[in-house]
Amino acid sequence: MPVTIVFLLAMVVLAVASIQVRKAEIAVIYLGIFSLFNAIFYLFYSAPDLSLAEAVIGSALATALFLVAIKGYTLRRTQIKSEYRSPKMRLALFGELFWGVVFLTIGFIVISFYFGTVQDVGKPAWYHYVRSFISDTGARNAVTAIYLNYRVFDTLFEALLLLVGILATAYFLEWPEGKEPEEEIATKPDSEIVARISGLLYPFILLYGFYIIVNGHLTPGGGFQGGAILASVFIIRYFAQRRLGINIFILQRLEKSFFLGIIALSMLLLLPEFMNSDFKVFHLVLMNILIGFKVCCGLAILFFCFIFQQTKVEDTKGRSERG
Amino acid sequence: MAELVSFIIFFLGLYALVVKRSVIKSIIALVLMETAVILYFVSGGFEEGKLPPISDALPEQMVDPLPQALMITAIVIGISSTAVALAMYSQLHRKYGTDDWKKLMKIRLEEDA
Amino acid sequence: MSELVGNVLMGVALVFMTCGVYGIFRFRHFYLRILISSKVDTVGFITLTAGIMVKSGLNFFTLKVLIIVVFFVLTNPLATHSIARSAYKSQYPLPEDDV
Amino acid sequence: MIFEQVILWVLAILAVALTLRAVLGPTPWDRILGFNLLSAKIVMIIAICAFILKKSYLLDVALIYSLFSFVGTVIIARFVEKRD
Repeated sequence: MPVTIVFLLAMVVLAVASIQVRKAEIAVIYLGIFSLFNAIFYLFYSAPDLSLAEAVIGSALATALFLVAIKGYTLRRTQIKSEYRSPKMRLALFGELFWGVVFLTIGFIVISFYFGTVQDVGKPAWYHYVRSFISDTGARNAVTAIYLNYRVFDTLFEALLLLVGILATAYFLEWPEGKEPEEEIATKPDSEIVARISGLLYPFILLYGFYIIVNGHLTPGGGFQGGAILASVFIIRYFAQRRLGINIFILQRLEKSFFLGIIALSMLLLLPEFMNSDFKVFHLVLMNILIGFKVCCGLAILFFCFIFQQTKVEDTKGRSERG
Repeated sequence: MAELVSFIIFFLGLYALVVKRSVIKSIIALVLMETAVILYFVSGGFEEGKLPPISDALPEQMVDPLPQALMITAIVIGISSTAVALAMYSQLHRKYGTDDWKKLMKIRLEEDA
Repeated sequence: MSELVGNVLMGVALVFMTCGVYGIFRFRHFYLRILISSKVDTVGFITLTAGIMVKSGLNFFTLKVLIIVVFFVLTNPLATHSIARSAYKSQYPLPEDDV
Repeated sequence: MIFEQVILWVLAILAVALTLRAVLGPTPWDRILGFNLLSAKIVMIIAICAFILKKSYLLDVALIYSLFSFVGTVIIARFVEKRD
């Protein structure tokens, strides 16, 4: 539809703004709005699965990770302003302008090459997938059919990469060995109204996450999006509750065992006599549930790693100011 | 139109990656570039008037589901790589107390010498 | 008939929301802007979805729209409240008498 | 269907106006306000789009948008807050 031009223009404006603004917090807010526009654009381009994933990731989780990581580190505004007036900074601004012109030129050359040589090669894969995905896999959503049946190894490596990313994050943030982290995370509860109403909302959000996971092969959504919704319950809990009864080590073990389950279950695709038409749909639902739980554990671990790091930084700051 | 915009956003990200001296701006630039690539793939699989690939549409009316399935993978990998980058940034800032690539390089060189 | 009623409701909702956006730009102070957002926008949303519900008749679609409206009416004032609370806790000054 | 198309255009233009508020807004809280109102507009755009295409599964997307705009607003508001 022609409305998408408006969204594209807003996206370009927000990208420029988030690069050029000085304060990092504000750049992150711009990035959140950018990803909202991005997701609505995907929806208009007939990709509701992608739209769900981008909305879940971009506007809430990535924004939260950025904000927790830069909290307490942002420079004071006055300091930056006085830095901008010095002649050294003027030279730096001139350098920025120069590199901007260079990159505009390179981009223009690449675009002219692209639009000069693009050719239509047809869509044989599209024809095959769209014709036969219902009879081959039993799914009603072609995207789920592809990432859980035709190209399941992609999904396996994606899950592995998420696991490795989470392990690397926990490693870099120096998770304390042997201590019980649930004692360390002390939350500062939000206002009473938010706490009460989000307490009312938990069961519905959980129910909705399970609905998205289990219906992943029929409607847009699936394991990843539903798992992110379940992880958002943890995030809301952090803001609402006084005490978090969460043990991160148990979550990590659960994530690894869910990953093993995904590998074992996807190996069943190698046994064709086992996969009759009833079992295919059951297999899809089971895979979606496992992926959902794995992603839920993983994203919750990511969020709490950063939260733990931030509380540690605030503790050391307070100690150095006091002492 | 969408392809053009994805090129523009990609080169904006590349520009910020090269020019900007703040570490957090570099991570934001990485996110922008990744978004631009996803945008390009999605707009490449779409034609005007096509419907989402869900079975209540006719097969001839559906868009190409393959780029979408691949790009969901890309979004998941994007969030994990962003998280790793942010964790590294956090430790870097805690250790050296600055947000500037040039100052960081200077401090590291003095440490080595 | 239901077509006409739905169209009228949608048009009224558009007027509400345009007023809300105008107010976001017209008022000079943050707390007045946030008042606009918490009231006019919720009313606009309810009116627009009422128009959609009237136009589509009684079916599954209407039920889903109703769920969205209930969820939105629960959460939008809450989000606005948390923004205003955050501003107030950070010593954002309260407005003077002139508006 | 022309009337719905007009509503879609008007909502898109309102969304761009709110983006302007978010970009211009002098304080971080103005920007968060822009984010919140913008996500409400986008939920409406999805509802209208689902009505035009007569696809009820697009309303799932709208519900997730309203949920995650709420979560995102609460998160940003909490972390932008400067308490002493």
